[in-house]
Amino acid sequence: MKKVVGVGLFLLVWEGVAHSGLVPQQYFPSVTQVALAAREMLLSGELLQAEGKTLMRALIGLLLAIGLGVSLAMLAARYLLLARMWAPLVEIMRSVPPAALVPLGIFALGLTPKLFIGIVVFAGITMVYLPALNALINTEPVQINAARTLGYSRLETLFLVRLPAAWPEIFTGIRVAAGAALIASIASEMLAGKDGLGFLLFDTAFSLRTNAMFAVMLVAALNGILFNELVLWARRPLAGWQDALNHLGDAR
Amino acid sequence: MNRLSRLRDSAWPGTLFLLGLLLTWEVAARQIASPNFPGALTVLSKLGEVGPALLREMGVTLWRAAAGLLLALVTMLPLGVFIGRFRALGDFIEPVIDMLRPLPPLAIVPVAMLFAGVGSGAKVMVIFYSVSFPIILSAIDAVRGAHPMLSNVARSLRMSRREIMLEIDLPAALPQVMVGIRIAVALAILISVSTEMLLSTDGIGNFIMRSQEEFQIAAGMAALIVIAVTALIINGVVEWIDRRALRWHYAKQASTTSN
Amino acid sequence: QEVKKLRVALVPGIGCLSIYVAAVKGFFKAENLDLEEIPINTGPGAATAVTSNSADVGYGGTLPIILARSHNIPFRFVMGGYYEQAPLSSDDAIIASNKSGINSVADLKGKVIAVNNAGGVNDQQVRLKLAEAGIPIESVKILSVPFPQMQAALQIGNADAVATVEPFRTAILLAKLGKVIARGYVKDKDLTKAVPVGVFYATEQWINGNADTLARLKRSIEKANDFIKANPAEAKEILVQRLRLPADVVGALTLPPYTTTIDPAGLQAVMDAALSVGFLKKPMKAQEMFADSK
Amino acid sequence: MIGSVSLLSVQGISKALGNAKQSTQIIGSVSFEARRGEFVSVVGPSGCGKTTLLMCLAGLYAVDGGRLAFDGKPVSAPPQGVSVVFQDYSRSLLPWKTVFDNVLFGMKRITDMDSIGKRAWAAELIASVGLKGFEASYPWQVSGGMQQRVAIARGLAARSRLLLLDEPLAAVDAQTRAEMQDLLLDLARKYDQTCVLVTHDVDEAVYMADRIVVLSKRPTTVVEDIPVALSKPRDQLKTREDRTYLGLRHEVITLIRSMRVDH
Amino acid sequence: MIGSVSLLSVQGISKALGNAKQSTQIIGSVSFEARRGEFVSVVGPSGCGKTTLLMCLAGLYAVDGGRLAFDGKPVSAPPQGVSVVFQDYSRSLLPWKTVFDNVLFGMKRITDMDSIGKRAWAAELIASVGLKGFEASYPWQVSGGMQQRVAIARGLAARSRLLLLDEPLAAVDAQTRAEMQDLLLDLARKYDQTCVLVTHDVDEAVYMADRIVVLSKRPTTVVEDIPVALSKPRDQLKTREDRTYLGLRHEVITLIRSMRVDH
Ligand SMILES: Nc1ncnc2c1ncn2[C@@H]1O[C@H](COP(=O)(O)OP(=O)(O)OP(=O)(O)O)[C@@H](O)[C@H]1O
Ligand SMILES: Nc1ncnc2c1ncn2[C@@H]1O[C@H](COP(=O)(O)OP(=O)(O)OP(=O)(O)O)[C@@H](O)[C@H]1O
Ligand SMILES: [Mg+2]
Ligand SMILES: [Mg+2]
Repeated sequence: MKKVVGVGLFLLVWEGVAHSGLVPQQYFPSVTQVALAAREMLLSGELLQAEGKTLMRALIGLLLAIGLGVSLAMLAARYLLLARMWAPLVEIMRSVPPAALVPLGIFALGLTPKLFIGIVVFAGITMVYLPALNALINTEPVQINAARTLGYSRLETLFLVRLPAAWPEIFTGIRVAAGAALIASIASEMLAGKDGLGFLLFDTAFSLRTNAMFAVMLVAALNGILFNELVLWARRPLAGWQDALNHLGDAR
Repeated sequence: MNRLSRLRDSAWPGTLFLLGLLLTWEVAARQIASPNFPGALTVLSKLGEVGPALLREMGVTLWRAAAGLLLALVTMLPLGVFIGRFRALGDFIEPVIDMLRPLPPLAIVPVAMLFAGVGSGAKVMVIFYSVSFPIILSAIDAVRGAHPMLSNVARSLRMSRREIMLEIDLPAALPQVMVGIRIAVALAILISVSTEMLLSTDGIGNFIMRSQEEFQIAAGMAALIVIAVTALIINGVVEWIDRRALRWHYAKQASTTSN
Repeated sequence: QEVKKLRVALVPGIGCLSIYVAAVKGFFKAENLDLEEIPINTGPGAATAVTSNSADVGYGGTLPIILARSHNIPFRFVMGGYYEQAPLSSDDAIIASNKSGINSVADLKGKVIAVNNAGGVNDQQVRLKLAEAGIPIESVKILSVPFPQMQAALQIGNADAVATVEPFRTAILLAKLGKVIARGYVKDKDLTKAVPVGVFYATEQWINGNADTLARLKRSIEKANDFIKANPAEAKEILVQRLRLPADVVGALTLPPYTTTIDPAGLQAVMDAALSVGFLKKPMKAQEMFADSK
Repeated sequence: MIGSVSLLSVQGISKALGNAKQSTQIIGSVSFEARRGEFVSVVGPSGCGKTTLLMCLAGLYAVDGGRLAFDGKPVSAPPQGVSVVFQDYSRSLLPWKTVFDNVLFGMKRITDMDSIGKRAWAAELIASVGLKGFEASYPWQVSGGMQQRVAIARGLAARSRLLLLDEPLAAVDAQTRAEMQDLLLDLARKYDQTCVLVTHDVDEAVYMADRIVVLSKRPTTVVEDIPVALSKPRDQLKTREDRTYLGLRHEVITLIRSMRVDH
Repeated sequence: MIGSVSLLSVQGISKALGNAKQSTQIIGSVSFEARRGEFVSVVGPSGCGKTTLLMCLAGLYAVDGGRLAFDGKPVSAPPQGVSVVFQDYSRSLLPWKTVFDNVLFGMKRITDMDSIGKRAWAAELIASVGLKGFEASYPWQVSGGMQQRVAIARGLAARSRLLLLDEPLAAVDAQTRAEMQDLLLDLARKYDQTCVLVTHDVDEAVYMADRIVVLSKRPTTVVEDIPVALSKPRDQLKTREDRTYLGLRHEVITLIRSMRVDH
């Protein structure tokens, strides 16, 4: 409910800015104009089709990024030599814009779904890996000590103590990565796609359909909320305990 | 010897690993032998040729990245702590953050241009926009995830909300927020380059764009190498600052960790 | 005659009308060509798709392919797409806003000019025209603004002039925001030549192995070109449908001449222009784009 | 010494913990008064709700029912002039501050002292809890008992009118414990402080108190409110051999035994 | 009951803490033996190095010098068959596991029991530490004393041959404390466990022990290694009134007094 209010306020501000005359409405349409354009695109089916494509790519890429990021972080936390080994690569990967890699990507992966998913994974993986590694090596030492003396091997400690303790922080990473995954799928579609929201964004811009372009952006924005709900839903069983612990302090 | 300092103390494995990658690259390029995929040696010799120009462009890129990052740090860090502390507020603001997050920088460029013009302002705004999210999200989550005990202490000392946020929430959250900041730093460079590829006439992103337009693939890769090296250096600096600012945290982790 | 599959990487735009018409009118099918359009939004992207075998044939701007060839990417032109020729047609223009008070290229001194992307064909155009007017490039401020945002940039005043292409050119002119002060990707003296703007290209290797497919492609495109010439109104209608462009803009713009032939003189003019502003590093002969390289 | 005015007035307060779906009544109904300068010991079985009670007194938890007043004013937020030493001492110290700065941190709200005075007072306190030489250590660099003493020093630093102590000496050795007890009594007298001490050590409860509040198991109520008729100042040897002392000790132990949480 | 074989052999071990730049000698030189089934109490002033010693015994800290053997084998990593109840009980529990699961977590090494047996044993332990009804609570939902008892239950769950207890009863009330003491003694006898108990409560140290190791202040050394000639089983009333008991108590207190950390 509160979420709806927040989004409503946001739309209200948008509407206000659009009517303020700060920028000609032709270039920055009002919410109502955008809604009309969205309705039309919905009816024609092009919006839903593009949305499905983009969501699928982002979701598969995100899941892969999470799986890989967490696994690699666990591997790195267990064998610190590995962490040190690929640390520079991680740093490099984080600053290289995927857009610069699109030509190389097309060359290596072809114009296949692999390309888009590959770019999404590339954009998201370090955002999962870094917080995960940080959380995995910063576990409460007393808990590690307890597990060690209770007979848990380092590997078991990793899975049974470090990982559960790290989930809350890992999920922060996943939240950031979820946004990055959506961005990456749209951006790659803008650069090299023939479908999806990214392509539609480009297409609407190049066919001078400003209202439609904003409608696509609105849909992209709503995906953010959708993905975040997904992340929160997945978070509950793994890191929900932390919220409850935290509510202890909310006694007032 | 503890895990953290062991993690940081040697550059050898990383260097060897990178060299290994370069080697693999060179071998692969020779195997494939395509003008689309020049080898490491070709790219490195190209780097020697265009290096000075690249460094100049990198300077421009970094300047904008730094401006956007700084802006994000000074606004989003406090805002994140604020939202983290006042859950009710987060309920309203977070959905808006979530909405704004998935908009690709490329897509907000037109909007940014409408409001911030077409100069550096628009680019800095886009960088600011993009790097805000890792900072604010990690701040929100870190503050929320902190054990309520310290907040009890602060409240019993009758600290004001502002003081609690500044003197308790922020330092307590910093070890986790630092990871968000590290992500943001790299992202700032990335976005700076990306926006330049799209709407700039200078900066290393523009250089890459030109190289792509002109099919100077080796030159484009040389630019990527410059970005990579810069990223490594900057990350080194950030880590150094991190270790200074959070000396207590690393010492604590080190001192209480078992053998 | 068996059905041949053909993948064409293209940068969507007005230049693609022949392909759209051939598809809509079933000219490809008539040649037993199963043609798949692969839209890619940048010229280099489309070219990479061709070199990496994600597409068989590319269709896009002339200049990027010339540059690719000059960097030893084994591209060859397969046939022409469309061209511009003064005074008959023009696809591109430098437009100055009304409020800037600019009347000619010479007035650009000290002004702000927007190009689509630095290093692209628009950038080359601006540099070429400034050089011809004797204005040093340093005396103007060149900005990079994507085509769709140029109109806003002109109106809001972020730029005094823009180097743009169709359909944005017509849209700006329709909105009465400015006037054309220069045109063409070649030197003014070459404007009267038939300057190829859009071309079909492929790798040498592919061309050598697919002569038959290429012949079918050529025949169907030629049929389409004839159709466009004969039914401009219906062709425009197809353009509106395929590119979802506003009908008034399409109605107002002049369709460029679509042809499968490439005038070597026009092509040479493009190469010379690129060389004169330094985009091309060494002189090239038009013939190189047709002959096998060693 | 003890004024007749009630500084802290607890009248039938109750408190449940948990969330909306599932909440447990922790404090059934608790009433007692603490006059100015009075030292009240609170004893009760483990898990009965002593910590919860102290959190309410500190204004950190809102009470569900009853009336709670400090210095005549109802408590709705942490009131001025109340310090708390938390049971979870190790978590209550700021890990990024040294021992010295943690103690200094306790003086946040002190206005009648300049920075030099504060530093001197902090140094004095640290010395009197036996941590001289550890000023520059971080909390996680000192032992459990030492951490607990840092927490005490921080609690004492503010010279608050009301001091709430939640098992403040649970982790220190017997000898130090005795010294700390006397330190607390000393300072309380010197600064006219009212204290509420939660402790599981009956000897300590009797030794320190002017009054002992014995709590029942959860949901907790006051079983007995016993005045301690022992002269002040107390003495570790003499007081503990005093007849009255032994009698009270016996009484309290018997009371607690009688209400063991069954299992 | 007590075997003559030394299960734990500590010979002149030393340990410094801190980093390379600045390290402090915590354990000077400590030697003692614990035979199978023996109960050793360790007492010493706060901050002397008891926790550090226990961490060494548990194989969690590597000793700098001396020889440390468990069951004849040198200790270099946490050895099989050693359980620890940590002083920092609240942090040692896993916050994402319920009380029940935390106790179950302690049974990793138990192989001769199926999952049903383990669950029954966990339930039994939880009941015997007085936490019946709190199985489904999370550690942070129960009081300090209850958390400490969860930690004890977890430590007991493994039925290890050597049990290291770091002030395991510091946060529970007197009555529960007595019961827990007897529980520990009972189980130790039943499962033939050797125990090393760090405590600051001299009464407890004497009551529980077959031998008391008195440590000096930092850098710590063994001041006295006192055998306790009290019959077993012990009894909370009888043993504590025993002459020998009182004599030992006196001896230990005197020893500790004599070496207060000066300030
Ligand atoms: N990381 C560290 N660096 C330097 N000194 C440390 C560190 N950790 C602990 N110490 C010191 O080691 C000494 C012994 O600590 P330890 O925790 O073993 O004491 P303890 O005997 O268990 O005390 P207590 O009874 O208070 O728990 C203390 O004086 C403490 O200051
Ligand atoms: N968040 C919570 N939800 C439900 N019950 C809680 C919560 N927090 C505490 N409790 C319960 O409240 C009761 C009282 O806890 P409290 O910490 O006040 O006890 P205490 O008297 O201080 O015990 P101790 O002497 O062991 O510290 C305990 O039984 C505990 O299980
Ligand atoms: Mg308590
Ligand atoms: Mg200790």
